[in-house]
Amino acid sequence: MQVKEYKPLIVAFCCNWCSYAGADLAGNNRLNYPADVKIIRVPCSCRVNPMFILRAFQRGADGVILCGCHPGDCHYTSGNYFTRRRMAMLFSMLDFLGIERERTRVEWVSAAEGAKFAATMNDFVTQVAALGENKRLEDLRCKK
Amino acid sequence: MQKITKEQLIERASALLRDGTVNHVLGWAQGEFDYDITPAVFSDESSLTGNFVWNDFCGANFSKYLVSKCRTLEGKILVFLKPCDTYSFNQLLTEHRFDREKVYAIGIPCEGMADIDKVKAICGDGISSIDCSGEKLSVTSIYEDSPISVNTADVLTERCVNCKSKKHVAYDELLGDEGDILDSARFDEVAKIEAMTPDERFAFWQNELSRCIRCNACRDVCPACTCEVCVFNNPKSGVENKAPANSFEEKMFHIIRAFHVAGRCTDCGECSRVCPQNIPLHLLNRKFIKEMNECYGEYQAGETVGSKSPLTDYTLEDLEPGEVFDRGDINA
Amino acid sequence: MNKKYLREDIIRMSGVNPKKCMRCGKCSGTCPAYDEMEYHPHQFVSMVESGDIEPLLESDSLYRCLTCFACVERCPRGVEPAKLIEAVRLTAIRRQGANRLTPNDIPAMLDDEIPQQALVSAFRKYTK
Amino acid sequence: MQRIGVFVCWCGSNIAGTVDVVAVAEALKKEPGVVFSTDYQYMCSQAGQDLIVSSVKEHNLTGLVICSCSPRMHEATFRKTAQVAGLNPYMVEIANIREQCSWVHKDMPIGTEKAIILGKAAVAKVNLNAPLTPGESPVTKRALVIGGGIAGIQTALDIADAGFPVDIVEKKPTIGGKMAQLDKTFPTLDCAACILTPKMVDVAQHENIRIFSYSEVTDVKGFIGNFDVTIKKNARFVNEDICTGCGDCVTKCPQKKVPNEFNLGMDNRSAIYIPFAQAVPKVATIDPAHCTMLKTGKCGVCSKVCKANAIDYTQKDEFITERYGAIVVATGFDPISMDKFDEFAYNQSKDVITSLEFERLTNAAGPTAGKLLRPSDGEHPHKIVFVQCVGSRCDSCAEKGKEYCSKICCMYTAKHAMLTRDKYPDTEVYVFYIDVRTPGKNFDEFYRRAVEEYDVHYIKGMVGKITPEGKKLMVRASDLLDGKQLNIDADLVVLATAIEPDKSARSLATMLTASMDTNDFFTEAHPKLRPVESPTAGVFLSGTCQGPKDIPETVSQAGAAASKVIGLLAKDKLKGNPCVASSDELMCNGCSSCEKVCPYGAITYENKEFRMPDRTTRVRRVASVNPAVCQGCGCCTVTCPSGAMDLRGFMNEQIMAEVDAICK
Repeated sequence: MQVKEYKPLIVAFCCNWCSYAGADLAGNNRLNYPADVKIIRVPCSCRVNPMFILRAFQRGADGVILCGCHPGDCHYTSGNYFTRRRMAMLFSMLDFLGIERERTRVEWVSAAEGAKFAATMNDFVTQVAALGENKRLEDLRCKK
Repeated sequence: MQKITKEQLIERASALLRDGTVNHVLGWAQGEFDYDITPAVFSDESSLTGNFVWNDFCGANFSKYLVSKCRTLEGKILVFLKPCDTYSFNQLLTEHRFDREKVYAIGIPCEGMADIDKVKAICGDGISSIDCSGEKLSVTSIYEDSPISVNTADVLTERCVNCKSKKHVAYDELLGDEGDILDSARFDEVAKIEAMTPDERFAFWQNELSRCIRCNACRDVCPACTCEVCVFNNPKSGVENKAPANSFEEKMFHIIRAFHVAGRCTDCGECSRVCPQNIPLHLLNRKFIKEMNECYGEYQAGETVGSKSPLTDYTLEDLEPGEVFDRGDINA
Repeated sequence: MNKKYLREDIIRMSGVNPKKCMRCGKCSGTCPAYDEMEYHPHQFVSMVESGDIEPLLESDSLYRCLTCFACVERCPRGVEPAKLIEAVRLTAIRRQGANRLTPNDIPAMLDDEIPQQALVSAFRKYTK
Repeated sequence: MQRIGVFVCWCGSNIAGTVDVVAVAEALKKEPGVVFSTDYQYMCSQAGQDLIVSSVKEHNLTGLVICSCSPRMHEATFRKTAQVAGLNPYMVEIANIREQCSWVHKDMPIGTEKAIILGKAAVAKVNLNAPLTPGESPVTKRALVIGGGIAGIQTALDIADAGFPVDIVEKKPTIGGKMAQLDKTFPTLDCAACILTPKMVDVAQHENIRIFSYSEVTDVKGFIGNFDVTIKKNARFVNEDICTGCGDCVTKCPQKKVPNEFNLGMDNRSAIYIPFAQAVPKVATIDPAHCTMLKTGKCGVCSKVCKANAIDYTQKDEFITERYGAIVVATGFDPISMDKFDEFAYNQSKDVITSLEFERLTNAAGPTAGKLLRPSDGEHPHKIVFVQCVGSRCDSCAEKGKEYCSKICCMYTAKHAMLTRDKYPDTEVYVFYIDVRTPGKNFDEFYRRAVEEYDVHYIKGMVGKITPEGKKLMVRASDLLDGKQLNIDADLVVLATAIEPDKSARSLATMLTASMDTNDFFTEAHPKLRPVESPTAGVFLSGTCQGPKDIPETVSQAGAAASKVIGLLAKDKLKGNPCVASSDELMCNGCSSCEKVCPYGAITYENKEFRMPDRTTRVRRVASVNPAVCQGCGCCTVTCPSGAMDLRGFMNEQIMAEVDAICK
C-alpha cells in the first residue's frame, strides 16, 4: 500500500490590484503550482488582519502567505508599507512564541509577475511541506 | 519605603478638595489585607483621612480609571500618578480617551512597588500585616512571634526592578523630586528567550500560557485596552471567546491582545502584576517594543501626547518581514 | 595587504562613503593645494572607491593636503574627501611602523616638553 | 438565511478539461444556504446569463456564486446579470476556478477538489454578503485653480473652454507666474511674453473664468464634488472694478524706492504699482508696507491723480467662500535661497546672480532694457561664467540644497550661454557642469549648438570657490577632463540655482489633506498611471508643484489635469465605490488610529451623543468615514483596535468565513 503523500494546506492572501492579477497571469501562462495553495482576494494587503492569519492557522492551515504590490506600487499608495511593518512584527512575535518562521511569508508580486507568483508558491509549498503538519498553532477541535 | 508620605498626599488632596479645585480624588484604599490595595474615589476629606493609603503596594495605575470616571463623575478629578502611570496618561490623551480639562494630575515620586509573592516567598503564608513605613518592610505573620524584616530591594516587582523611568511626563503639579529616564535592563529577559531554540521557546510559552484561565484581568487592567467593546466580547469579530477551550485559544488571545496594544503599550507592567497565574505577559508586549525600537527607531508610547506609533507610520526603507529575522540571527 | 581589505579599512577609518560621490569635482575645484598634488581630492575619492590605493600610498600628494577641510565644507554630497586622504595617510604611516596607541601608552610619553595638543592629536590619529 | 444559486462554468474545455464541473456543482449543493446548483458551457454568454436570470426568478435566489474565470475578467458582467435579475449587484461572488485552478493544475481529481473548496469559500462569503448601494453625491460644476502661472492658466483655459466656470486664485497682484519673468524659452527661443501674454488676456476675457489676484486660499472643507473653499482677497487699496490701469498714480507716487520684486530687486518701483505692463488684471496695487499715506496718513497723491476715483485707503481684506467640485493645485516653484552657499559669494558681490535674475537682465522689459550689463557698475561683461547644479543634487546631510535634480537648469543655462554669445560675440562664456542632462525633443541638439556653433566653453567640474577681487570675480574650479585647476577672472557669474516648491504649498497641502513628499512636492495618486491626480479625490496637480518641469511639460500636465477635472465636472452625480470602510459608532473609541493610516483623509471625528441603557446620554468622540472620499483599501480596519471599523464587501466576518471554508 502506498503511503498517502503529505499535502500542506496553504492560505494565500492576495491584493486585488497586483498579486491577484499576478496569480491570474500565472494561470494565463499555464504556470503550474501545487493545488495546496488557496487564494483569498483582498482589496489591499493592508486589509489583512493578523486575526485572519491566526484563524487560518487555528483552523489547520500549515502555512500562510501574504502577497501585495511591490513597495512604492501600492494601488492605495501606502497600504503595503503598513502591511510590511505589521507583518514583520506579527511574524516576529510568532517566532518568539516558537512557531516555525518558515510557515509565514510576505512576498511582493506585481501584476506582471505571473512567473514569480508560480515560483513563489512552489517554493513556499516545498518549504512548508518540509516542516510537516502545523501542530503548534492548530486548534484540535477544528481538525477533522 | 516611599519617600513621599501618605500624610503629604492626604494634606494636598484635602487642600484641593477644600478650595474647590477638585471634586473627587482618585486614590488607593485599604483592602482586606495591607497588601491588597484597591483603587477608590474619595469625594470628601473625612473619607480621605479614613481610607486613603499610600505604601509599597500601591501599584495600581490610575490612568485607565480616568476613562470611565471622567464620564461618570461630575466635576474635576484629582489623580495621583507615579512616573510610569504618566506615560499611560499621555497615551490615553493621544487617543482622546478622556477629557484633560476634567483632570488635575499630581505627579508623585515612586521608589518601586513590592511584589507580595516575593514577600510570601521569604516570609511564608499567614501574613497578617505589613508595615511599610521603615527602611525595610516589617512583616507580621500569624505563624511568627516577631515581625520579619525584609529588604525592599529584595521584593520589588519585576517592572520596578527594570524601571524605565522615574521622570513624570505629564502632570499639573509635582510633589517631591523629579527623577530621570533610566537605562533599564528591561529587554534582557526578552533577549534570553530570543536566544533559545524555537522548540525551547515553544515549550516555554506553552508552559506559561497553558496556565491562563482567561480571567481577562490583564485586559481589564491594561490602560491600552479601553475599547468600548473588546473584540473578544464581540460576536461579529470572529474571535469572540470567553474561556480557553484548548492550547491554542489562549495563545490567540494573548497574541491578538499584544498586537492590539503594540505601539500603544507604555510597558507599565500592569498585565503581569494582576495575572493570578503569574504569567509574564509583559514579555509579549516588550517583545513588540524591542522589535519596533530595533527596526523602526526608539519609540516610547506616551512620552508625548499626539505621537504616531510605529505601526501607524512607515518609511520607504523599512525592513522586509523576512529581513527582520535576518538582522543578526536571533537563533544563532 | 589584500586590495579589498585595504579599501574597506580606509573606508572604515575615514567613515567616508565614496559611493556617494557624484563626480562633480567641487573638492578639486576648491582645493588650495591642487597644483602641488599629483592626485587630486576627487581622484582620492574615485581611486579609493575602485580600490586603486597603492598609487595613492606611494604618491607625495598625501602630504600636500593641508587638511584645510574646504573640500569637506563644500562637497554637495557630504563625501568629505579630506577625511579619506587622512585615512590613506594614516595607512602609509602605519606601514612605516608607527602604529596604534592605547591609553596605557600615554603616561610613559608624558613629558613637560611635549605640548598637550601633540599628544591629543597623536592619540586621535593612532586610535582610529 | 440566503438562498444561494451556484453556477459552474465549463468555459468550454478551459475549466471542464481539468475540473469535473458536474461534481463541483453537485458538491456545492450541500453547502449551507445553497438551494440551486448547475453547470453550463459558457456562463458569460447571453444564454448563460439568461440561465442565471431565469434561475434567480425560479428559485427565488438572493445570492449568486459563479464558479468561472477571474473576477477581474467577468465580475462586472455577472454583477450586471444579477441586476437584470433584480438582485443587488453586490450579492455576487466569483470563485476563480480557471486562472487559479484549471489552468495551473493538471490533475483532474486535484483540480476538482480545489475548485470545490474555492466554491465553498465563495458560498461562505455570499452567506454574509449584504446588498450595497454606491453612495451618491452631487457635483458642483465649478473648478478652483490655485496658482496663476502658466500651469494654472492653461488648466483654467482648458476647463473654461469645456464650458465649466473656473476661479483662479493667485497670491501676486497679477497672474503670469514665473514664465512672465522669462526672456526666451528653450529650445525654440520663442519670446516668453509673446506666447504667454495672449493666454493671460484670454483668461481675463474668458466668460467662464474669474481671477482672484492678490488673494490666497485660507480654508478648505468638504470633499470631491463639494469643496467649500475660503478665499482671502488681500486689500490692495484700489477698487479693481474701477481702476483702468492707466498708471498715472504709479508715475506720480512720491515713494519710488521700493525694491521691485518682479525684477528680483534689481531696480525699484513705487509704493503703488502695476507689476509689469501686460499684468492681468491690469490694476494698481498699493504696497501697505511702503505707502506713506497708509503708514503716516499724510500723502494721498495717488488718490488725487486718479481720474477714476479708484483709490480706497480704507479697503479691508475680504473673505469669500465658494463651493467647488474640483481643485487644481498649480502653486509652482521658487529658486532656493543662496544664503547657505558662501563659496559662491552671492551675498558679497552684485555680479554673482541667479539664472532668474539673468533672465530679467536680458529681458527687454527688464531693469536694463535688455542690455546685458553688470549689476554693480553697469558695464558690459566680457567674461561670463555659468555654474550648473547650484543646490541641486545635494546630499540631504549637507543640509544646503536639494537632493533632486532641478531638471530645467541644463537647458536654460545652454540657452543663456547661446543667447549671450549670439548677442555679444565678444564675450567669452564658460559653463561648469557635472553632467549635461538633455532628455527632450530637440534638447540635445540645442545643447550641441551652444557648444559647436556658439563656442560656449563647457567644462566638466564644479566651481569650488568664487572670490571678488577688485572688479573681477575669481572663479576657481577644476577641469576634471584636462586634470587641471582653473582660475578664471570673470566679470559676471550666473548660478543655475535649484528650484523648490513654493513656500505656501505645505500649508495648502494640509488644508487639502493632500500628501507631499519630503521635498514638499505634491505626491501623485499613482506615479505612472495617475500622474496628475492627488491621492485625495477631487484634488489635481498641475505644473511644478508636483515636481520640477519645463514649460512644455507643465503645459501638457496642465491640460491633462484639466481633462481630469472636465471628466469629473461632466458628471451630475458621483457614484462611489460601495466597498468602503464604515465605523460602528457603538464600538468606536475615537482613538484616531484609523485617521493616521488613511491615505485619503477620508476619516474625521465628531462628538456624538449616545443614549445609554440607563436612559442617560453620553457624548463620545467617534470616527466617521466619508464614503465619497474612501477608496476602500481597508488599512483602517486593521489599525482599529476595537474592530469598529470594517470594510463593506470585505468584512472581517466574510474573510474569516472564507478562511474557515478553505481550512475546513
